[in-house]
Amino acid sequence: MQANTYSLEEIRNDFPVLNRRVRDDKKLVYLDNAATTQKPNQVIDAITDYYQNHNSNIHRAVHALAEESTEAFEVTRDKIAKFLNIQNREEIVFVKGTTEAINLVAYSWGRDNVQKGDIVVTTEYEHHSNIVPWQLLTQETGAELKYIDIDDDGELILEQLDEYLSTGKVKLVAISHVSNVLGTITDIHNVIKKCKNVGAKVLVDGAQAVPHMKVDIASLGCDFYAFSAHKMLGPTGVGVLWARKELLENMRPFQGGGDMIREVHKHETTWNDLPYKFEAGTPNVADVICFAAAIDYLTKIGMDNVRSHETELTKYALEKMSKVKGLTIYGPKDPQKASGVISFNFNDVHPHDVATIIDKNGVAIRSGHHCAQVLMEKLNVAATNRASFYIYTTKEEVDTLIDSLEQVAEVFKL
Amino acid sequence: MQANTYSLEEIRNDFPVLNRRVRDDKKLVYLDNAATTQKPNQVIDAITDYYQNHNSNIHRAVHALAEESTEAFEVTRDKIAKFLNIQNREEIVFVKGTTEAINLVAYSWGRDNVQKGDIVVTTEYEHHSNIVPWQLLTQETGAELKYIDIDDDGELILEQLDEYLSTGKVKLVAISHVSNVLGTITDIHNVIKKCKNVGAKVLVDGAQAVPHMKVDIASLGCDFYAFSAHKMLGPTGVGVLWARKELLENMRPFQGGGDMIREVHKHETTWNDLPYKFEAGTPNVADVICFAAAIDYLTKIGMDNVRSHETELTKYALEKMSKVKGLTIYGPKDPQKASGVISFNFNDVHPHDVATIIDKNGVAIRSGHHCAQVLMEKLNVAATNRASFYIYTTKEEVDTLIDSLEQVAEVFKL
Amino acid sequence: MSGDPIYTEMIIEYSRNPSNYGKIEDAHITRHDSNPLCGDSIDLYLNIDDKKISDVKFDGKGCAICMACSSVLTEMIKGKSLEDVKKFEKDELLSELGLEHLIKTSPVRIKCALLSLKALKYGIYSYFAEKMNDVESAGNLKEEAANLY
Amino acid sequence: MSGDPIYTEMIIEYSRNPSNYGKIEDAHITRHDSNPLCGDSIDLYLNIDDKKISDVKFDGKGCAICMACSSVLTEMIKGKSLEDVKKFEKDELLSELGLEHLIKTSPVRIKCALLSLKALKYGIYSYFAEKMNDVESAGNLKEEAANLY
Ligand SMILES: Cc1ncc(COP(=O)(O)O)c(C=O)c1O
Ligand SMILES: Cc1ncc(COP(=O)(O)O)c(C=O)c1O
Repeated sequence: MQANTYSLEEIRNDFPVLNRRVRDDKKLVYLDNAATTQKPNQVIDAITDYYQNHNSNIHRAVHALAEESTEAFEVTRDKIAKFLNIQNREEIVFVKGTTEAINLVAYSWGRDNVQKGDIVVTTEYEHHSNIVPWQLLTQETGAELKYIDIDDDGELILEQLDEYLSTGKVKLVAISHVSNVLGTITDIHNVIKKCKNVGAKVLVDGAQAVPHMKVDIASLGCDFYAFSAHKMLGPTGVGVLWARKELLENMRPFQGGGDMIREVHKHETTWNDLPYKFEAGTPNVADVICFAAAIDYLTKIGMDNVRSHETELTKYALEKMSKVKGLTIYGPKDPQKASGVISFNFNDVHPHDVATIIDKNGVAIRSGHHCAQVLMEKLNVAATNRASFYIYTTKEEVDTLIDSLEQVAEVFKL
Repeated sequence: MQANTYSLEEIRNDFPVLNRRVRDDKKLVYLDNAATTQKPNQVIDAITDYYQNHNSNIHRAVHALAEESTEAFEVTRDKIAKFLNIQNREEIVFVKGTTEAINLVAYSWGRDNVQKGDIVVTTEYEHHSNIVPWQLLTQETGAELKYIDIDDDGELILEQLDEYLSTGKVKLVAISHVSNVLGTITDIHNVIKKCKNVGAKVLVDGAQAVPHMKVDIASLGCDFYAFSAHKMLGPTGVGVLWARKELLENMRPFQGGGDMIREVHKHETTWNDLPYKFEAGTPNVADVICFAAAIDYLTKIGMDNVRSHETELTKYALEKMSKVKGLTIYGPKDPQKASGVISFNFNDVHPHDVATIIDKNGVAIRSGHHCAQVLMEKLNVAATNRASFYIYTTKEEVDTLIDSLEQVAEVFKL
Repeated sequence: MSGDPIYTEMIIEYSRNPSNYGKIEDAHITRHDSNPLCGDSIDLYLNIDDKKISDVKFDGKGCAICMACSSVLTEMIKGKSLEDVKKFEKDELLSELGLEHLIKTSPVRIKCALLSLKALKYGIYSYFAEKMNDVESAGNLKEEAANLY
Repeated sequence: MSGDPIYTEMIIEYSRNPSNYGKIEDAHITRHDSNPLCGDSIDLYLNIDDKKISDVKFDGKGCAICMACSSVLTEMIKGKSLEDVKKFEKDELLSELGLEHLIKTSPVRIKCALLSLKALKYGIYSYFAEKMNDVESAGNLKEEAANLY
C-alpha cells in the first residue's frame, strides 16, 4: 500500500469483521464509525502476539518480559508524539479514553484554577464528555458555564466567544475539534488565537479529529488535547491526554496509587516525574502497546489520504441524500467543512425506528442523541440518525444505506 | 479438566507464553504473578474473536453488532456476580483496575462522608493504591489517617484497630484482603465484624484475594470491594468496584460524560441508574467482554483447587528456602496463613541485583518496593525479592528459583 | 417487509395517532421518565378518584414502539382500580402489541416498549407511599419499577 | 558467571566497599534523590570552595550498580572545578565501569546507574542559580538532569 494510491480493496481485506453477515444473512454495512471503528488484522495480531509472548507488568521489574513490555509501552508514547507532532513525550498521558482525559483536567487543573466568578466556555455541539465535567466543576466552584451557540449551518457563532472573552473572566474554553453529530470542523486555529490573546486556556476534544485528519499539536498552540484509541483502529480502553508540561507540572495528581509516586511515607508522599504522576495503577498495558499498530496503520495510509477518502464519500452521500424526499440533513452541506459524519432525520419517523428497520438490511447506523442532548435540544429533535464513515467505507455501502430508507418509507406507509 | 483432578500439564498447555525462551535461550520461569498473571488461550481467543466478529460500541445502538456487544458486556457482569456471590448485579461497576476503584470511593464517597476530626484507618501492609488516595482525602478534608501495624510474623495487630474504633471517629477502614508483599491473609471477617459493631465502613482491597481463593461477598458483609482482572487471567485495563447499592445510590458521580447521564441540559443534568452512573465514557468493551473467559476458566478449575495448589507450592517453597543459607523470608511461615507469595532477601545483596542475576536463568521475579514503601520502611529494608505463584506454577520452577540463588552467591562471592 | 415482527400495522397506526396523548393540567400524579440511552422522554399524567384511575394521558417524544406502548398502556389502565394497576405486569402490555419477543431479541428496544410502564409504576409508588400510607405496596412497586428492564 | 557484563569484579568490589560513603554535616549542597520504580534512594553531599568540589560524600540504599556508580562518580568529581562538573557527561561515568551497554540493554537498570549523577546535576543546578546567579548554566543543568533517563 503506497501513501499515494489508496487501495480500498486492500484496506478492506485487513478488516475481518467486514465479512460478517448479520440478521438474515445480510452483508454487514458498518456506518457507526464515529462510535467506534473496526480493527485491522495488524492490531488484532499485535494483541495476540503480546499476550502469547510478552505479557508482563511494566516499569518496575528487571526480568526479560517486563523489560520487553516496558519498552513496547513507551514506544507507543513515542509514536503518538511523532504522529501528532508533540515535542515532549512526557506530555503524553495514557488514560482510559477521551472522557477520562477531560475529567482529569477538570479535576486536577480545574479545581485549582477555576473559582467563583470565573467563566468556563463550551459549545452547543459538545459531546456529554465535554459538558458534564464542566457542569460539575462550575457547580462546585461557583463559576459560570457559558455555551457558544451554533448557526443554521451547524457552525459555531464565534462572535459569542469574543463576547465571553471580553469579560476577562474566561479561564478555559473546552471545545471539540470536530463535532461527533454534525461533523462540523471547528475553526480551531482561530478559536485558539482568540483565547491566547486574553490568556484563556483551551482544551480541545479531538476524539473525532485525530482519527480523520492530520493533527499537528505543536502548531495548534492549545493547552490540552484529548482523544481515544478505539475511534482510530485501536483497542478499547485507551485514550490520551496531551497537555503542556508547565501545566502538568503544576497540576495536582488525579488518582493516587502505584507508579504515580516517588516516595510514599505514612503521612507524606512525593510525586513521580511526568507523565507517570498522572498514570496511577497498572495501566492498560496490552492495549497501549497494540495501539502502536493502529498508529502505524494510519501512518502508512497517510492522514491526508484518509481525509480525502472521507471527503469524497461525504460529498457523494450528501449529493445522493439531498435527492431523497423527506430527508432532513443537519450540519454543514459542504464536505470540506465537515468530517465523514452525516446526521439526518427521515420524515417524522423516529430515528430508533429507522435504525431498527435498516438494521434488518445489515446496515449499522447510530440513532439517538449521540451523547449530545444539548445539541438535540437546539435542533429541536429528540434524536437523529447518524451515518459515519471511515477508511474502509465504500460508495456501495452509502448506496445500500440510502436504498434501505425506502423500506422505512414502506413500513411507515410514507 | 475436572474440578477434582488438577492437571497441571493441561493447564500449562493453555498458556502459550510458558513456552517462551528468554535471554540465552533459557526456559521462562514466570514467578511474577502478583504483578500480573499470564493469559490462557481461551482469553486470548475471546479477544481475537471479539475484534474479528463483533466489535462495536455498546448500550446506545440498535444494530446487530451493538446488540451482541452490549449483551456480552452485561454477561460479564452476571458472571462476576455469580463468581463472587453478589446479589445485585447493578452493584458491580467496571473500572480500569483496583487503583481506580479505590480512587472512585475516595472521591465519590469520601469527599461527602469524611470530615475534619474523622479517622480513616489503613494498614502498614497496604499497596500504595490503598494508601495514597486516603492520604489525599485526609489531607484535603483535615481528617486523620491511622495505620494498623504489623507484628513480626507479618500479621496485623488488630488491637490497634479496636483502639481506633473505640474513639467513635472512624468513618472508614481500608484494608487488603491479602498482602501483595507478605501474602498474609487478613482476618477479614473479624475486621469487618469489629467495624460493623461501631458503624464504620469497610473497603476491602481484594486485588490479591479474588485471583487466589474463594471470595463470597455476600457473606463478608463489607461495604466496598475492589479487584483487577489482569491479576486473574484477564486482560489489562479492567477492574471492578463492588459497593452496596445504598452507598452507590447516595454517592456523587466520579467522572462525567457519556453513559453516566440520564438527561443533560445546558445547566442541569440527571444521573443514570446504577451501575452506569459510575461508568462514564466508552468502557473498555473488548476487555470486559473477554474477562468473562477468565472467570469461566477459573470457575472450571474451581477456586478451592486453585488455593490448594498454591498452598502446596508455598509449603514446598518455604521448606526448601528455609534451608538456604543467608535467606531472610518476610511474612507468615505457615502456608495456611498466606497466599502464594514469598518475599525474601538474600544476604545483603540488593534485590535488584538478585533479580538481574537470576533473570539470566530465565527466572522472572519482582524486586523492589512492590508499591508498598510503608511496609519496606517497617521491615527496615529498601526492597525485597518477591516470588509469586499461580495455577500453572510447578515445583520444578520453584527449584530453579532456589538453584539460581547459588549464582547470586557466586557473583557476590558469598 | 410485511410480517415485520416489530412494525405491525397496529404499532404504526398507534405511532401516527397515539391514544390519550396530551397533558392533564394539575394532574394528581405527574411522572417524567426518560431513556438515558436513546433520548426517549415522556410525561405521564394520572388522576385518581375513588382509588381508581379516573383519567390518564401522556406526552413527550419517543419512537413508534414507545408511542404505541404508551397508548395501549393508557387505554388498558383507564378506569382500573389502583389495586389492579399495582398488579399489572409487563407481559400483559407486550402481548397486547405482540412484542413479547423483544425481551429476548432486543435488550435496547425493550426499554422503549416499557418506558411508560416504568413511569406508571414509579408514579403510583409515591401515591401508595404518601397518600395511602401503604408502605409495603410502595416498596414492591419501587422494586418492580427499578427492575423492569 | 565470569565475564558477566554487569557484575564485574570492580562493581562487586565497590558495592561492598563504596568510596566516599557517609555524610558531610552542614554540607554546602545536599541533594536527595530516589528511584520511584525500585526504591533506590540516596543523599549526595557537596562542599564547594573556590568554585571547586572540595569534598563530596553520599549515603543511602541502593543496588550494587547504584553503589558502584555513586562511588566512582564521587571519586571522579572530587577536586574538580564546577565548570568541569557542569560538563561532566553520563558516558564518562558509565565507561569508567564498563556499563555503557546498559543504555541499550536495560532501561530499568540504567536508572540505578545514573541516580547519583542526576542528584549531582540537580544539586549544582540550584547552586548555579542561587549562589552564582548563572541562570543559563542553571537552566541547562536542570534540563540535563530531567532528561538523563
Ligand atoms: C494488594 C493490591 N492492591 C492494589 C493493586 C493495584 O492494582 P492495579 O494496579 O491493577 O490498579 C495491586 C496490584 O498492583 C495489589 O497487589
Ligand atoms: C467528540 C467526542 N468527545 C468525546 C467522546 C468520548 O470518548 P470516549 O467515550 O472514548 O471516552 C466521543 C465519543 O464517544 C466523541 O465523539
